[in-house]
Amino acid sequence: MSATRPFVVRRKWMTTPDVAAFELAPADDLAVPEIEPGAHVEFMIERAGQPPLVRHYSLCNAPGERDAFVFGIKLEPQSRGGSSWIHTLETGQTVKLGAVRNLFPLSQSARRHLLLAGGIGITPVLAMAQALEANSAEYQLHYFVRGEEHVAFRERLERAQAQGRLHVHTGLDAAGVRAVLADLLDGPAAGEHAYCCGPGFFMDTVDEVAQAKHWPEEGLHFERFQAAPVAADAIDDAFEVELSRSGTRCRVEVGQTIIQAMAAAGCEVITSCEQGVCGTCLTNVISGTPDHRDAYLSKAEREAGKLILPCVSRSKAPLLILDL
Amino acid sequence: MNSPIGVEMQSQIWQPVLPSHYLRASKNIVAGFLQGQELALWRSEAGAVQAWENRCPHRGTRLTIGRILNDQLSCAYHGWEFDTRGGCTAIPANPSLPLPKQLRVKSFPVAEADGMVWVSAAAGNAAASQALPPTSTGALAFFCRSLGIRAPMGDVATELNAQGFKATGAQTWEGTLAGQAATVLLNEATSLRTFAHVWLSEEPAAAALSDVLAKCRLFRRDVEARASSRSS
Amino acid sequence: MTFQCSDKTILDDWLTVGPLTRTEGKTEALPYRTQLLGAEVEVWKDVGGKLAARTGQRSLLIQECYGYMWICPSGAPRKDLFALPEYSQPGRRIVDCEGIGVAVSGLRMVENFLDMGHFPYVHAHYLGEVPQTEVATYDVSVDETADEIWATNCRFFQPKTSKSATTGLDVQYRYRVVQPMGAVLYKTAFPRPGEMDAIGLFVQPHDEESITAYCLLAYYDDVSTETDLVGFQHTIFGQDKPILENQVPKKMPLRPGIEVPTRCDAMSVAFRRWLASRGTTYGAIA
Amino acid sequence: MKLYDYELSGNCYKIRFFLHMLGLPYERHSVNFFPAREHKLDSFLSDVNPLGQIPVLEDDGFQLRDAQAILVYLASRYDRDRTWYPDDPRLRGEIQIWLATADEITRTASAARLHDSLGYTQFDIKACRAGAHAVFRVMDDHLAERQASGQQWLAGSHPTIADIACFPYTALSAEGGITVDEYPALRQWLWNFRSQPRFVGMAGIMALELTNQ
Repeated sequence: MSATRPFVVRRKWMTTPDVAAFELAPADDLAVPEIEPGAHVEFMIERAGQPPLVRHYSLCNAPGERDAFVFGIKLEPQSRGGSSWIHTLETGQTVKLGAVRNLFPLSQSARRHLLLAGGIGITPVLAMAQALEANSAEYQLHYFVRGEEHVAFRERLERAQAQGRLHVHTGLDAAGVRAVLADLLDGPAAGEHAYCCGPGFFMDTVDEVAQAKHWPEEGLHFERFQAAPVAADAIDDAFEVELSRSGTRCRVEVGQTIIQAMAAAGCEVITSCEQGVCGTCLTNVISGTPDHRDAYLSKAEREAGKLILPCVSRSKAPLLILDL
Repeated sequence: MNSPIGVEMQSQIWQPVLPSHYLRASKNIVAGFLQGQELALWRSEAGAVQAWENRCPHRGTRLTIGRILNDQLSCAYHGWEFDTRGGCTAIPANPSLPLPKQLRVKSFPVAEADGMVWVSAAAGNAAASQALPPTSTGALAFFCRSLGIRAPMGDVATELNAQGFKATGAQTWEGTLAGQAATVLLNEATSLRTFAHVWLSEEPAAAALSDVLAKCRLFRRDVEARASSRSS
Repeated sequence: MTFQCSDKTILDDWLTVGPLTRTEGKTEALPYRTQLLGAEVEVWKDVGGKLAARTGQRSLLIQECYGYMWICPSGAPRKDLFALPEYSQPGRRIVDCEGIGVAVSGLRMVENFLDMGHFPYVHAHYLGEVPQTEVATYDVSVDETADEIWATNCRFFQPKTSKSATTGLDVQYRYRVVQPMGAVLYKTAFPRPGEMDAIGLFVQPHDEESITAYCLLAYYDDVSTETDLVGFQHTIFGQDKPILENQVPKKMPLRPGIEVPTRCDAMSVAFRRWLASRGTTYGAIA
Repeated sequence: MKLYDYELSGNCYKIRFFLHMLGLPYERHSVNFFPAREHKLDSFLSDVNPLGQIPVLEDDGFQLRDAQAILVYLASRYDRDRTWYPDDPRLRGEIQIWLATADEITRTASAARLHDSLGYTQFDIKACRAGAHAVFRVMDDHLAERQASGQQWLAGSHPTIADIACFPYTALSAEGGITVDEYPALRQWLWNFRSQPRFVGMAGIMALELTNQ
């Protein structure tokens, strides 16, 4: 867990009906680091009796804005314990922030920039626009929203609008979005780079259209919000399985399932869905702690550790003895 | 409803389920009926016919209400796709998960002969599936129609014999209908319903065709009368 | 006429026989007649306006709740009727879409109601659309005390959220099984993001293979007309009907292996395991 | 153009389908058919249709009830290519047979569906089902003859309003407990109807294409 630093909510306002904007100032009143456009910061969401949940939110800071971090967070009514908690944050409350990282930087070699934002995807793209505007670089910002009232941080887009570089597309359906993108991505100029951030299907559409229009691979950059959270224990490691009835023992390599390892050792187990859902391969655990990857066992059964679905689940201990 | 009655009469392993031209390559799915077993039949782009149990292994949905998408059968409920071998090739709701390799639609031995699609009721029964599909016996040049008859196959056979038809092969009778040389192939759909697939030895003139079809309707009426008088 | 059912978990439950509106103008002499668990049931309001019901000569335990009528066939209910606080929450609009008959087991009807994987196919352009077919992983939990099952953190992309809408939305869902023949669905309230609309599915089992599925809305929507709200639900039910009536066999197999689930069926797997563990047999193949 | 319509009505779907095939824009006025039975209210009986039935079409002041009548009107007025209701007298005669048969299908198969799905217990379900099987057998016999002569449609050499009139309640017959298993030619016709380019279905009748609107 990287070092965390306490911040205080200095200001909170609704920049659109379902996007809350925050200014978070460091509790120790020291300046925040210079923000590279496209960067995000880790939010530590405290949960009673459980490890904190880590969520990444893009920073909307303009160049030189170092007294506070600025965020825009869309309210997901029932998100995975992330944004709904954040919307209960009030001014004056403290929250712990972690490392600042940038997986979505502006290309240094680019001579022209095409910024594509879908809905809440505006946050990192906004930081880029403000930086490019400050350096009077050559760029265009195309912002796709459901309706006028959904344009976020209007006050930070005023200069881009004045220069005629802001193009807001409201209320287009999937086909309408595709048509606009087909026009924008048609024939990239030399040294032109495109940056895209938004919901999954929006980014997939940009990807499809860009490929169809032969946009160079290295000139197309995405900020995928659903960055797969790196759960420490998701890295598999090999282990041994012993079948108590036959006494045979076999090694389950990384990327191999218990069923496959056993089949290789000549022991067939009846499976059906092979996705850890149907329960056909349900097996008793004699000893060892199973690493459950199924969607079948109840919480109690999981915690008891006496049952396992060998088609997907693994072992936390080097040896797992099964009633087979 | 879906369990085959069992194959008592060895000679009826193969039955004519529907005319070959009913199945258009990679286009439609047609229901077939064989001794109580409901079938879903379709033809691949390459022309091969599949005869499957009419039930998706996921949630039991009839495959006949699905559609053919890029030469695979796509189930109407969740869009699971099955290739010509009956293997599951797509689960749209979980595209990134490995597909269950052993998941198979139950398929029946199928062959095409005499312009008909023949299916063996003995799925998986090794002995039966060895039985060679029937070779052409009667002259089957012109398909007239499939006649749905609300009577057991036995009653239809009895009526065919009564009207001078002769049994000349597995499920096959030959005789004349309204003066035209005809071959009738019987398909025991269920214990109470039979399909009679009527062929003529040559293409008839329009008037002759209409007479033959009228005769078929009368034949159906006579069989159904015989069946209902016996049962009531 | 006795109930053709030996499944105690069903006999001791509260089963609906439809909305109260079905007894308007009905009397003991001219009652509302309907079928429940294979028996003819008669329901009426007595002079005092109190609900009464009987099958043959035997009077039945009946109560009125959420604008619906609920009968406990055995007369010895295992627990109170499930709670539906949304029904009386201020600001919510209650719309009864009444019931549509479906020739299938009530258990399959409830399982269909809990499933998102079919949206892009059965409800194409209404609740989902190809190619956005992936069902994101969600959480399933059993509430032991209330004996209910929950699916939470569910979401699915819906191309059209209302007649006038032009862009799609990632709709949030929560599913709650309240009894073998009943469930409640919560989904994003389009006119008021951040709030969740509630849809109740109450199933009346006429017999093991035919039911009437009633649908009750508790919406934060005072924009749409009642005709449009009811019309939309009837469209959804109308689209599900041929699918449900083409499921073979009509009763739902509970043993693993007969029907093979995939990961997004986690809620349906939990539902089937829950039914098997409670000993449910009515409308099921053990 | 305004259509008094209800999503689950097969008769209304005939008109929605034909307006779509003709590419005619129209206002879809939804009627709360069930449970409110808006089509039986006095205002509806006096202003829209004295028989209390839908669909009803209003075309700049001209009001017309009865699905088959509306099909004839729309084809005669708006089908410039004259394919859906050709002028040829013999063909018109043949089409009229099936427009009448469509009413018979409504009286039997659709009634069975209303009984089973919307609780219209006043219908004699046994008689409805027997009647539907009688009609379907007539259609299967007719289509068998047509198909033997290389034709796919009820009349003529391409789809007409005869096919539109008979299609919906035949396709929905299973919802009234009536299967068409024993009518092979009829089943081919049902699939052919759904295979028309630009086909759109309704709740309970699926389009074969996944993408079209």
